[in-house]
Amino acid sequence: MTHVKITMAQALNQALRDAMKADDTVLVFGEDVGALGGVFRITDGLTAEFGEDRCFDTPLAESGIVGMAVGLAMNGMRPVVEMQFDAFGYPAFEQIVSHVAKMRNRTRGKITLPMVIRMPYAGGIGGVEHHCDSSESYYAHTPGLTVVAPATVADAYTLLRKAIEFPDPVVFMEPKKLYWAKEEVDLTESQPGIGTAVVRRDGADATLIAYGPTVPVALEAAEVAAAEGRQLTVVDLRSIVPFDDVTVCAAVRRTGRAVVVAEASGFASVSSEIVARVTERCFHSLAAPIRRVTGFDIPYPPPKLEKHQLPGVDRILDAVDDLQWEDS
Amino acid sequence: MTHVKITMAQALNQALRDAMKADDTVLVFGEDVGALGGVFRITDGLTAEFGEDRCFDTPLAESGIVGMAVGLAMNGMRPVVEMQFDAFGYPAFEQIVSHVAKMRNRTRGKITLPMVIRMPYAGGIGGVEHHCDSSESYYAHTPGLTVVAPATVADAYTLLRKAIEFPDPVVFMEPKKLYWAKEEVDLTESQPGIGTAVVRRDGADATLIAYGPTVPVALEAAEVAAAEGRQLTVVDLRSIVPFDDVTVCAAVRRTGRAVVVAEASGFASVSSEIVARVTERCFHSLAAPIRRVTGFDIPYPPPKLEKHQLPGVDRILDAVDDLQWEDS
Amino acid sequence: MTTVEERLLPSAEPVRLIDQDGVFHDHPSYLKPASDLLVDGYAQLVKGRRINDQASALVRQGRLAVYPSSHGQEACQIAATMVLRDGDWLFPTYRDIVSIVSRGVDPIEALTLLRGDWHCGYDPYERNVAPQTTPLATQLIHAVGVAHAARLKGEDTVVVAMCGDGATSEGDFHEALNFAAVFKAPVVFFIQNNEYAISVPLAKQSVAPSLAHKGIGYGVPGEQADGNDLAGLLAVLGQAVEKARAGEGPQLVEAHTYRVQAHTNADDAGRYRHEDEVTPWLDRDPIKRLEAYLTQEGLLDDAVKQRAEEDAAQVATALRDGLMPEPVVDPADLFEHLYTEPTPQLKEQAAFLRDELAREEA
Amino acid sequence: MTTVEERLLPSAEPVRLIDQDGVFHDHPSYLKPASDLLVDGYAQLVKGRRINDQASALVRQGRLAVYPSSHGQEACQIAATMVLRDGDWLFPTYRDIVSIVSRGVDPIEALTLLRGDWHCGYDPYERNVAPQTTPLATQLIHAVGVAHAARLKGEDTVVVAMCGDGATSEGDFHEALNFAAVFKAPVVFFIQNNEYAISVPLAKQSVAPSLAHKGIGYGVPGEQADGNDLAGLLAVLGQAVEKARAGEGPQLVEAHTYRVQAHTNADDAGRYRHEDEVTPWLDRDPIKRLEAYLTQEGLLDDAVKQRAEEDAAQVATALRDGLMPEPVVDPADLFEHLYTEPTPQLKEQAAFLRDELAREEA
Ligand SMILES: Cc1ncc(C[n+]2csc(CCOP(=O)(O)OP(=O)(O)O)c2C)c(N)n1
Ligand SMILES: Cc1ncc(C[n+]2csc(CCOP(=O)(O)OP(=O)(O)O)c2C)c(N)n1
Ligand SMILES: [Mg+2]
Ligand SMILES: [Mg+2]
Repeated sequence: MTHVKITMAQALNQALRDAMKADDTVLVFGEDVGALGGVFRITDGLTAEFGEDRCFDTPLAESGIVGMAVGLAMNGMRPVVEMQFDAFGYPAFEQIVSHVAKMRNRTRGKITLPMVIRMPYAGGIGGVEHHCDSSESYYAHTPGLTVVAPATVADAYTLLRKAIEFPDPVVFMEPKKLYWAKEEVDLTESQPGIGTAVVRRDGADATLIAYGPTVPVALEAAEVAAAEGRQLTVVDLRSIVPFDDVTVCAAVRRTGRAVVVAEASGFASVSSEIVARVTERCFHSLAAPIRRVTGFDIPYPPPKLEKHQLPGVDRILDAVDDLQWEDS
Repeated sequence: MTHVKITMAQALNQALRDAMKADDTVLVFGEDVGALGGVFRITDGLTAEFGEDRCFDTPLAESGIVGMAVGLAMNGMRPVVEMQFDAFGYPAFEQIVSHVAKMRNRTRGKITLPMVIRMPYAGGIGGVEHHCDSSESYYAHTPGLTVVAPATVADAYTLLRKAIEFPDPVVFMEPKKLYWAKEEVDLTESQPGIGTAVVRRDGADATLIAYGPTVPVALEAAEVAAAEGRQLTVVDLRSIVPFDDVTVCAAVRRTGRAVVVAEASGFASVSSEIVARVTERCFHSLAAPIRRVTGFDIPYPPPKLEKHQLPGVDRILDAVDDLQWEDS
Repeated sequence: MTTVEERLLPSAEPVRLIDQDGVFHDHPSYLKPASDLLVDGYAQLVKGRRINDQASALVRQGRLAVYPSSHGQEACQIAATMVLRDGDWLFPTYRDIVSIVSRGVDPIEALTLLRGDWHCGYDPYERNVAPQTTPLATQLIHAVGVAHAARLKGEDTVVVAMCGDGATSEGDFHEALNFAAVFKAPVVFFIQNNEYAISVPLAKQSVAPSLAHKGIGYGVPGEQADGNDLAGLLAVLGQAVEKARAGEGPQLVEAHTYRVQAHTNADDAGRYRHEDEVTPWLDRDPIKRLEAYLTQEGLLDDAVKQRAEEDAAQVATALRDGLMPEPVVDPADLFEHLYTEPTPQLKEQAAFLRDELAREEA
Repeated sequence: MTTVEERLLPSAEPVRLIDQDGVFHDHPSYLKPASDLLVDGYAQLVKGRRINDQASALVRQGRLAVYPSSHGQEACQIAATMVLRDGDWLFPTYRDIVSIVSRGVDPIEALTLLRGDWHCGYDPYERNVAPQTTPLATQLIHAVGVAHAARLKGEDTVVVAMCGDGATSEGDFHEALNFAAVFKAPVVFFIQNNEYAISVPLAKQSVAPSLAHKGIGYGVPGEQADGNDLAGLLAVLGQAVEKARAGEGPQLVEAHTYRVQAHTNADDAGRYRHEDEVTPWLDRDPIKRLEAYLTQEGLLDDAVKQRAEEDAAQVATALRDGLMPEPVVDPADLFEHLYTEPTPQLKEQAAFLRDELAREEA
C-alpha cells in the first residue's frame, strides 16, 4: 500500500527484520553482522532490536558458520547466515555440498534444514581480488540446494522473506552492485515466489535471459535496442534452482532468438545450462543458436580492468545483432 | 614397443613411478599414500622405492594437503597429491579455487604451480555416500585449472605423465570404476596430449560425446547401435579444460546429431557446457537438439539404487532414438 | 603455572580406574562409578562386542557392504551413551554403530548406510542420534549448533560429539571447538584415539603431547582417559557431561584406545603394521578387564553373565535375521526426499525414470 | 606440570623488554637486542608509520582504492622482517604493507593490489615475499610448503608466516600449524593480535587464555610478546627464527597489539567501539616508547633522528609520486597470465576483446 523509496540493501534489512519479528526461531549470524551491521549494513540494527541471541557475530570461520547453522536448523531454528563475500563461502563448501544440500535426502526427509546462506556476490564495485566472484554455478550444480538471485528492490525483500520461510536450504545470491539501487516499492505487495521467472519487458524480436546483476543491464540494452527498432523481451530468472522452464521457454519460442546474459565465467556455468536446456526444449523454434554474453573464463579482474569482464549494453547488442537476422 | 596387459590402476602407478624417476622434484603425498599405497593402491610401492621424502602420508586434512602443495610448488617442487575420494576434495575447495587456480594469474606468471591434484571420482563401485561424487564441473567452471579425465589404460598413463610435466595445475579425475579395467598397452607409445579429444569410433549417423567413466559405456552403446544398423561416432574428450572444440565440432558437423554422456548431475555441468558450446558452433549442422544422458539432479544414490543414476547403454540408445530421425 | 592452565590441561596420565588386570585404583579427581552402572556396562560391552563381530561376519557373507568395526573400542562406544540422558544428543561417526545401537536405535536401521540401501536408515529425532557422518569432523560443528539451539530454548541438553584421532586434523575440528567455547555450548567432544587413521599412525597425525592438550588452545578443559577402562571413561565423561550441563561450556575428552582390527573389512592392515603391535592390546581388552574386576568384587554372578550373553545372542540373531532378506528399495525415493516440494526438474526426471522402469518391465 | 608443558606453553605474561615509558626491564629468558639493531629498528618504525599515514592520505585523495593500515602495529611489521635473512621467506596478509616494504619490495609495486591495477604487483621471488593474501589463514599452509621444500633441498631457510587474531579461527590456521609440526617445518607463525577482526573483538573470537596457548595442541612452542615493544619482539621472534633454523620445528608467536584505526578506510569503527578504548593504546605507541628508551640511553642523537625523518619523507614522496600517474593497465593481461600456454578458449576470448576494443576505438 505504502510506497517507499528504498535501496536493495534496505529492503534486505527490512526483510530480515520482518522475518525475525514474524518468527522467533529466525537467527541471523556471521562475521561482523552484529554491532557493525555487516560490511554492507544488511543486518544493521538487528542486534539492537532483537538482542545478541537473535543476531550475533561468530568467530571468523565460514565452515563453522554454515555447520553451526546446520545444527541449529536440526534443532528447531531458522538460521540466516551471511558469507561476507561469496568467495569467502568456499571454506564452507564441504559443509554446503556434503551436508546442507544432502541432509534432507540422506535422512529421507526426517531432518529438514530451513536455512538461508546469504552471499553478497558479483562485481562492478571496484573490489579487489576475491571480492567479486560469481559462484552461483557451484551451488546451482549441487542437487539439494535452492538458488535464488534478486534483481530488483521488491524482489530482494520478497525473495528473502520467502527464502527464510522456505522449508529447505536456500543459497541467496545478492548482487552487490545493486545494493545501492533505489526503487519506489510497496513491500506489502505480493510478488511471485521462488521458482518463478518474470518477464520484465516484452518484445517480439528476441529474448534476453538474465538474473541478478545483469537484469538491469539487459533492460538497458533492451531500451537501446528499442530505440534502434528491435523489440526485446527480458526475462529475469529470479530463481536459478528451481528453474522456470515454462516462462523462459515461452519467451524464447515466441521470439525465436535468445541471448543469455550472466556475469560469471561462462564455462560449465548456469549460463551453459540455460543455453542447453532451452535449446533442448525449443530447438525448432530457434532461428539462430542461443548466444551467451558472460564473463570471460578468467579470474575476476582487478578494479581497473573489471569493465572488460562485465557484460555491458554494447556486448549484449552485438550478441543480439549476431542472431542471424538475415536468415529469417 | 612391449605390450603389457595392465589395469588402469597399475598404469597410474607406473606413471607416478616413471615421473618420480624422471624428475627428483616430483613429490607424491596425501592420506594413506605411503605404506598403504593409497586406498586404491595407486601409490603402491612408491615410498619403498623413493623414500619417505618423496612419497609420504600427511595428517588428515585436505585443505592442508592442497595448500602445502601450493607452497612446495612455489619453491621448486612438483607435487602430486591425492584426494582420497573427490568428495573429500571439498574441504580443499577454497585452496583450489582461490589459490591453485589463481596464483599464476595473480602474480602475472611470476609464480607458476606445476602440481597435480588426483581425484578418484564417479560411481559404479557400490560405494556409500560421499564416495561416488562427480565433481569435475566445479573445477571445470574455475578459470585457471586444467581438468583431465582418462578413459583408457593408455591414457591414464599418458595423461598423468603429461599432467605432472604440465607447467600449471591439473585436476586429474580418475574414474574409479575403471581402475580395474585391463588393457593390452604399450606405455612407450605416444598418445595425444592434454587438450586433445580423440575419436574412439567412427560412424556417420550421430556422435556420442563422453569422458572418463562414460566412454566405455558410449562405446558399448555404439556397438549395440551398429548391430541395429546405426553408426555412431564416439568422441572421448580426455581433457575437459582445455576443451577440444575442433575435434568435437568436426564430429558433430559430420553426423548432424549428438548425445552428451556424463555421469555427473546435468544441471549447470560440463555436459551443459558441451551442449551449449557445440550448439553455438554447429547450429546449422544440427538435425536435432543435442541430447544429454547424465546423472539425475540428485545426490549420488546408495549402492542398491546407483544403477538408476548411471548412464547406461539403453538410456544412451533411447536418446539417440530421440534425435528426430523421422525429420531427416 | 597458573590455575587457568591447571584447569584446562589434561591429567598427566590418562585417567584409569581399573587396570588391565582388573584391579581398581583410587584417583584424586574421579570417583568409582556405582557398581550397578558397571554391571550394566558390562552387559552392554558384551552386546557391543557381539554386534561388532556379527556385523563383520555379515560382511564376509555379503549381507553388508562394509563394516568399520569398533572391536576393542567398545568401552568408548558404551560409555558415550551411558552418560547421556534421554533428551541429550549423540553425534556418531561411521565407526560408532555400537554407540548408536546402545542408544536405542534399531540395529537394522543403524546398519542401513553400511548395507547400502539408503544413507541414514533411522529417524535421528527418535533417539536424538544424528546421522552417522563420513566427511570427517564435519559433524562436530553440527553438534555445536544443536547444543546452542537447546540452550536458546532453555533446555539443559548435552551433546556428545564423537570423532577419531585422524579427524582432529581437519579444520572443522578446530572451528567446532572454538565455536563451542565462544558460545559456551554444552558439547562434550569425545575423541576415540585408536592410534590409526586408516593406515596413518598417530605419530604422523600429531606431535602434540596428547590430543586432549588441544583443549587449552580454545579455552576448553581437556582430559584424557584409558579408552579400554569403562570405569575411568564413565567417570571422566560423566563429569564432562555434568559440567557441560551445568553451563560450564564444552569439554574435550580423549580416550586412548586401539583399533584392533583393520580400518574396515576392505582394508589390509598387514601393509602398514606388524601383528606384534596388536598383541599387547588384546590384553588390554575392555571386556576382559571389567569382567576380572567385577568377578573379583563378586558383582558378576552367573545370572548376570548369562543374561548378558543372552542379550548379545539376541541382538546377533536380530542382525542375522534382519539383514537376511534383500532390502526393498524404491527408485522413486531417489527424487522424493531432496526437497519438501520436488522441483519441476525433479518431477520430470522422476517421470522419466518411472517411464523407463515401466518399459523395462513391459 | 611436566617439562613438555613448560617447553610448549607461553610465558605467563607477554614478554616486554621496554615498557611504555621507555624503561628497560631484564627478562629471565630473553636478552636485550643489540643497540644498533634498536636504532636501525627505530628508523624503520618511523618510516613504517609514514608509509601507513601517507597511504591512508592517498586513499582519501582517491589514489588508492583501499588501505588496511597497520598504524600502531609497526613494531610487529618491522620485527617480522628484521629477524629474517635474505634467503628467508615472508608470508604477509593484506595489512602487512609495511613489512613488505621493509623487506625491500618497491612500495609502489607493493601497493598494486590496493590500488586496483593488478592483484600482486611485485615479483615474489625477488625478495622472497609471498603475494599478500586476502582469504584468511590460507597463506599459512603455503608457508609450510615453502619451508618444507627448502628443507628437502637442504637449505636452512626460515619462513615467517603472518596472520591476525581473527584468522586464527579459520580451519587453515589449524591445518597449517599441525602440518608444520608433523613435518618439523621451519616456520615461525606470527599472530598480530590487534584485538579486532573488523568489528569483532577478541573476546568473541576466542576464549583461550592466549592465542599463544594454541601451540601446545600441535606440539608447537607458543610465546607471547608485547606487540608494541620492538625490543621484546626482536628478542622473541629472533629466538623463534633461530630455533626454527636449528631444526627445532615450527614456532608460534603472538604479539599483543592494537588496531588503532578502523579496519580500513571503508570501515566505521565508531559503530562497534568507544574512542575511550583507543586512548590508552596511543600511550603504548611503539615509536614513542622506543624513542624514549633510545633517548634516555643516549643512543638517539639528532643525526639519527634526522636521517630517519628524511628516509620517511623520501618514501612518502615516492608513494605520492609513484601513485600520481594513472596506472597503465593492459586488457590483454587478462588472458595472458592464466596459463603458461593460453587455452584455445582464452585465445578466442582475447581476440574477441581485442576486436571489441578496436571497434570502440574506431
Ligand atoms: C573429509 C574426509 N577426508 C577423508 C576421508 C576418508 N577417510 C575415511 S575414514 C578415514 C580415517 C579416519 O581416521 P580417524 O579419524 O582416526 O577414525 P577411525 O577410522 O580411526 O575411527 C579417512 C581418511 C573422509 N571420510 N572424510
Ligand atoms: C576466508 C575469509 N573470510 C572473510 C574475510 C573478510 N575479512 C577480511 S579481513 C577480516 C578480518 C580479519 O581480522 P584479523 O585476522 O584479526 O586481521 P586484521 O584485519 O585485524 O589485521 C575479514 C573478516 C576474508 N578476507 N577471508
Ligand atoms: Mg583413528
Ligand atoms: Mg585483528
